[in-house]
Amino acid sequence: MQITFDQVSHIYAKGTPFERVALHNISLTIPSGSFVGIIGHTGSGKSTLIQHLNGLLMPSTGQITLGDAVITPKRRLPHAQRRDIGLVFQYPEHQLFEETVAKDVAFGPLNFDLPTEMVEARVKESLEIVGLDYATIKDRSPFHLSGGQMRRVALAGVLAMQPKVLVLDEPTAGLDPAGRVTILEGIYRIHREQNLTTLLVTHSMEEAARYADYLLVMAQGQVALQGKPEEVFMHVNRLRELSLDVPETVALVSQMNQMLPDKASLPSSLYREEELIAHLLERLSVPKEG
Amino acid sequence: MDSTFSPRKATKTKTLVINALFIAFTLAATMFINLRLPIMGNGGLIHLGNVPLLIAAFVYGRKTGAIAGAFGMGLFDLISGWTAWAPFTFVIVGAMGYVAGLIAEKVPGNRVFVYALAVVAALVIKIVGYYFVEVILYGNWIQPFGSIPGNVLQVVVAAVIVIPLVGRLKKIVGQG
Amino acid sequence: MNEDNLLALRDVSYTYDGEDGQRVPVLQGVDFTIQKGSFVSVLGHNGSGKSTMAKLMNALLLPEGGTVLISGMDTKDGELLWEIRRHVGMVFQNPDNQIVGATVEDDVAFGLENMGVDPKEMRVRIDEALVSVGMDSYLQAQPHRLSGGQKQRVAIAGIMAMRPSVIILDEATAMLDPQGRMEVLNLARQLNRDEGLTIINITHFPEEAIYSDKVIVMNAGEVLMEGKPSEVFNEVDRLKQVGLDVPFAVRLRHALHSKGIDLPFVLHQEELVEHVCKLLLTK
Amino acid sequence: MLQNIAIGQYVPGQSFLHRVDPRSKLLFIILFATLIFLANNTVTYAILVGFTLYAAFLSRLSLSYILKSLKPVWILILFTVVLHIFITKGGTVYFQWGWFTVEEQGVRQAIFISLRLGLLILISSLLTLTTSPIDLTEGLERLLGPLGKIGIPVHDIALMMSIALRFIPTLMEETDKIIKAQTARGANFTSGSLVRRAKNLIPIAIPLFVSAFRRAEELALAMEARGYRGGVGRTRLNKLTFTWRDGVVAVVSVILVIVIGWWRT
Ligand SMILES: Nc1ncnc2c1ncn2[C@@H]1O[C@H](COP(=O)(O)OP(=O)(O)OP(=O)(O)O)[C@@H](O)[C@H]1O
Ligand SMILES: Nc1ncnc2c1ncn2[C@@H]1O[C@H](COP(=O)(O)OP(=O)(O)OP(=O)(O)O)[C@@H](O)[C@H]1O
Ligand SMILES: [Mg+2]
Ligand SMILES: [Mg+2]
Repeated sequence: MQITFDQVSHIYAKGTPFERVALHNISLTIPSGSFVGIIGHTGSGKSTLIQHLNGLLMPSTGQITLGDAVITPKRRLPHAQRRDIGLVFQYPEHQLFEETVAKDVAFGPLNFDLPTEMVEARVKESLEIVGLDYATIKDRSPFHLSGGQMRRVALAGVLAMQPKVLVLDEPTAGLDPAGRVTILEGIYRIHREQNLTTLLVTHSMEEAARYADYLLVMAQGQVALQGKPEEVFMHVNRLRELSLDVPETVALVSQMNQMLPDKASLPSSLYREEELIAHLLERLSVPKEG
Repeated sequence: MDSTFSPRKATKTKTLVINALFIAFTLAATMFINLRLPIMGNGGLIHLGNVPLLIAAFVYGRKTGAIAGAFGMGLFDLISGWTAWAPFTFVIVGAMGYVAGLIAEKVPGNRVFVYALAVVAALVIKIVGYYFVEVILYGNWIQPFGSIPGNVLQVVVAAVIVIPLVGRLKKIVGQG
Repeated sequence: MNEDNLLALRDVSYTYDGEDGQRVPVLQGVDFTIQKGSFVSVLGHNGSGKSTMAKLMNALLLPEGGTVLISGMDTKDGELLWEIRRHVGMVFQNPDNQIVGATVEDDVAFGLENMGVDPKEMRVRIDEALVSVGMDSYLQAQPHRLSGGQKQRVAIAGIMAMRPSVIILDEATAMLDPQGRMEVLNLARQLNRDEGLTIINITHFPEEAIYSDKVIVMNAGEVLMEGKPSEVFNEVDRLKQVGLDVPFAVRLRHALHSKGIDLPFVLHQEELVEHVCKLLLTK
Repeated sequence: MLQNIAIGQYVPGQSFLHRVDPRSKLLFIILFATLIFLANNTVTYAILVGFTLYAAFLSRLSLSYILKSLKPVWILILFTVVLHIFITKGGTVYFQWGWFTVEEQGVRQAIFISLRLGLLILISSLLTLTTSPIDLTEGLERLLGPLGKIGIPVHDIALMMSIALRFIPTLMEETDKIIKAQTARGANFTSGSLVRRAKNLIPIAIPLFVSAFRRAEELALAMEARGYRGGVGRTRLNKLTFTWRDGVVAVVSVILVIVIGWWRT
């Protein structure tokens, strides 16, 4: 589903002494099927931006187009269409409430009046997508799972609505490295298999570099930079100004290029770790024929 | 990562913190979750402060119930310009929490029935208590009747919300 | 006992009571010492027992088997409980769930009030502690108006005011953004360097462990590895097996090295840059 | 983020009233409330009204802002007026229409009782407008301090109140987050019958409660890690100090008592 923001602003507590402009004239287009990384400093407006996607927040001015639905300050997203936008908040395990895992995952689909048999199938499917075994976990209380399992159940609860757009706000916070990889790989797999449009809010440049094919860099309620990762990462200084890092790979390449003569320099598009390693290996290996 | 959610034995400190959080809940629900009704009686104010109060009393017992009521709503009066009402609220709502908790703890039988009974007892305390306070404040015996419908509605709405929840909450904290 | 050993765990084990009354062992045979003035990092997967270990170190939990000694004091000795807790400060993961006071100064005062410090002395110590964490201009601020990193610094100030000898950071940076994480980590390193405080940093970020004197790797309730960062991170495959990661430079060097490229072990990115450039230039 | 949520009515400032010690203010309110109930004639009421207006002036807040605090009670006051005119009889009959009369005593009572209510609210609001909740509870704690001697755990109570105040914004933020998360899952909180709506609150109430429970566990741990062991042997950071302003308040109180005592009938 294609997403367009046209001159969107959002002002919190308008007309009070605490008024605060959180988004300022944002215009952007996210093509259907892309995996977008959203990065930015604390308070830059990332969460505000994504909450506009399913009508949790209404724009103060401007308009948002989601597929063929249009949201304006006066027009909400119809309830039925909210299902298309799956929003996974930070620490989503805190929203679990049902007596069993299966019931909790079914909450979303049931709210959208799906027939019961269909719901059950979806619950099963989405639990399996996040790597949990349906049979063993479905009747357990979500409150007695480990932190990592709770996170996955919560994620399954959103996936069970079968959204067309998946929005995730720091889904890996607090997980150990293996847990991060499992969750992100899982998300990436469904992104491709179900041809979702995915937005990933993250503080980790490495995660953004690894999965995203498009990056949005937010700063003070505006889009400071956007484009393909290699384009965005070229603006090392601008990113530093925003007190954001570049991925370690990018930093490494730029440090090396400072030491290397121009003809030996590395291409700056090597921001994916595997590609960087492959490139270095190729340059460093002893030629086979030799 | 938060470790597994696991019911642990309540320590004294934890009890204190739970009491504090229920004071906060009660105060916040009284202050911020308001339905304004176009009828008289406390200015037609329906707040949801009784929800955390009843939860405290039913899940954690009479002491927490009393503390949530007395300090939660007493503090609300104290800091929002109803200072003169604060001492009375302290006593009346504290007693509500205490009695509701006591009944829930001590009376055997069908839980829903017992909770309903506890709510009725709390309601009686509230009505009678505020009736006398208002007699003093308004200088007559008729006007205080005006607040009774509001008080009833407040507590009944809270009860409708709370009673179906209690069993599940108790199970979660490992006391059910 | 060796003078330099501030903290010693001797064959410690611990078991929780699980859901249905079954017993869940979470630590077994944990045995190590921590030197005074050192900076120690603890790594380990979710549920490997890191937090449990931290709680054992300041007597929030008591070991089931073995002993935990803080400057020679046994945590099982009830008499010493408060002295031990004063010595060993803990910063927890969630900045919101450890600030007690309604203002910054109230919160820093909390520990001192518990110790029964004289109110006049308190003022002095509060100011001192807030200066040492760089939060002295926030004396009257309300905690919910601070950023995550600032809240954690206030939490550290609350401990500093008690004049501890060890601070344990239990994933204190896990909920922070990169900038907040840097703030807290730099502060910990500065306190370690300038005030000689012993720091134990529990973390999921291998990068945070590069500069430590010692790294302890936990796995399923046991100490899997213990040593200098260069020793521990050299075992990339073993760490990967237990679901852990290594710093970027180590990872990259390992990938190249295992394909037959002759590179020495490095921890820091600058070293890696240097070595790889040298190789590229001699090609 | 509900960072800017205002708890209570407090408006920060530097006026005379803002800078009076909260203990003095609290004691004065008790005294003043008593005086309001002792007043029983035109002169005494006039003195109290005049005094309240002067105090309002001292707060440096605009009168219209202060009068806003009467908003929730004006219906009440109106009702009081009507009721007393209806039921209190005696004295000259001002007006008669069939069996319905308006008599002197009725008008008098109507005015006095509504003044009583209005003054109570106004003076309380002056207190809360010029004193932060933190200072108020602090003041209360100090005033109740002596009760510790008769076994009331004043320390624990004070700590509870301060933790409660500290956590209100956090809990509000949490509530907001949970509501948003469940709304995103299609939950609907705004339609249906009362019972239906009550049921719809479950997906909010349970996570909120669970998170409070988890919070309590963590906070208790953090407190114990910092050496908390109950109220015994605890000291307190001293923040409140009496100044000349409190002396002024004391003198004014004495004068008010004498004046009201003299003129009431
Ligand atoms: N409900 C609210 N009321 C008032 N201001 C708000 C509210 N929510 C957010 N803000 C403000 O709007 C700005 C943008 O906030 P937002 O939560 O979108 O940032 P963010 O980029 O998601 O930050 P983080 O990385 O910390 O999650 C911030 O300055 C914040 O203080
Ligand atoms: N209060 C408790 N009751 C029962 N089991 C518990 C309790 N606390 C922790 N556990 C269990 O003990 C084990 C170790 O937990 P611990 O919190 O020490 O791990 P950790 O290494 O700190 O994990 P994380 O990286 O997620 O913080 C886990 O399996 C956990 O489920
Ligand atoms: Mg955010
Ligand atoms: Mg832990």
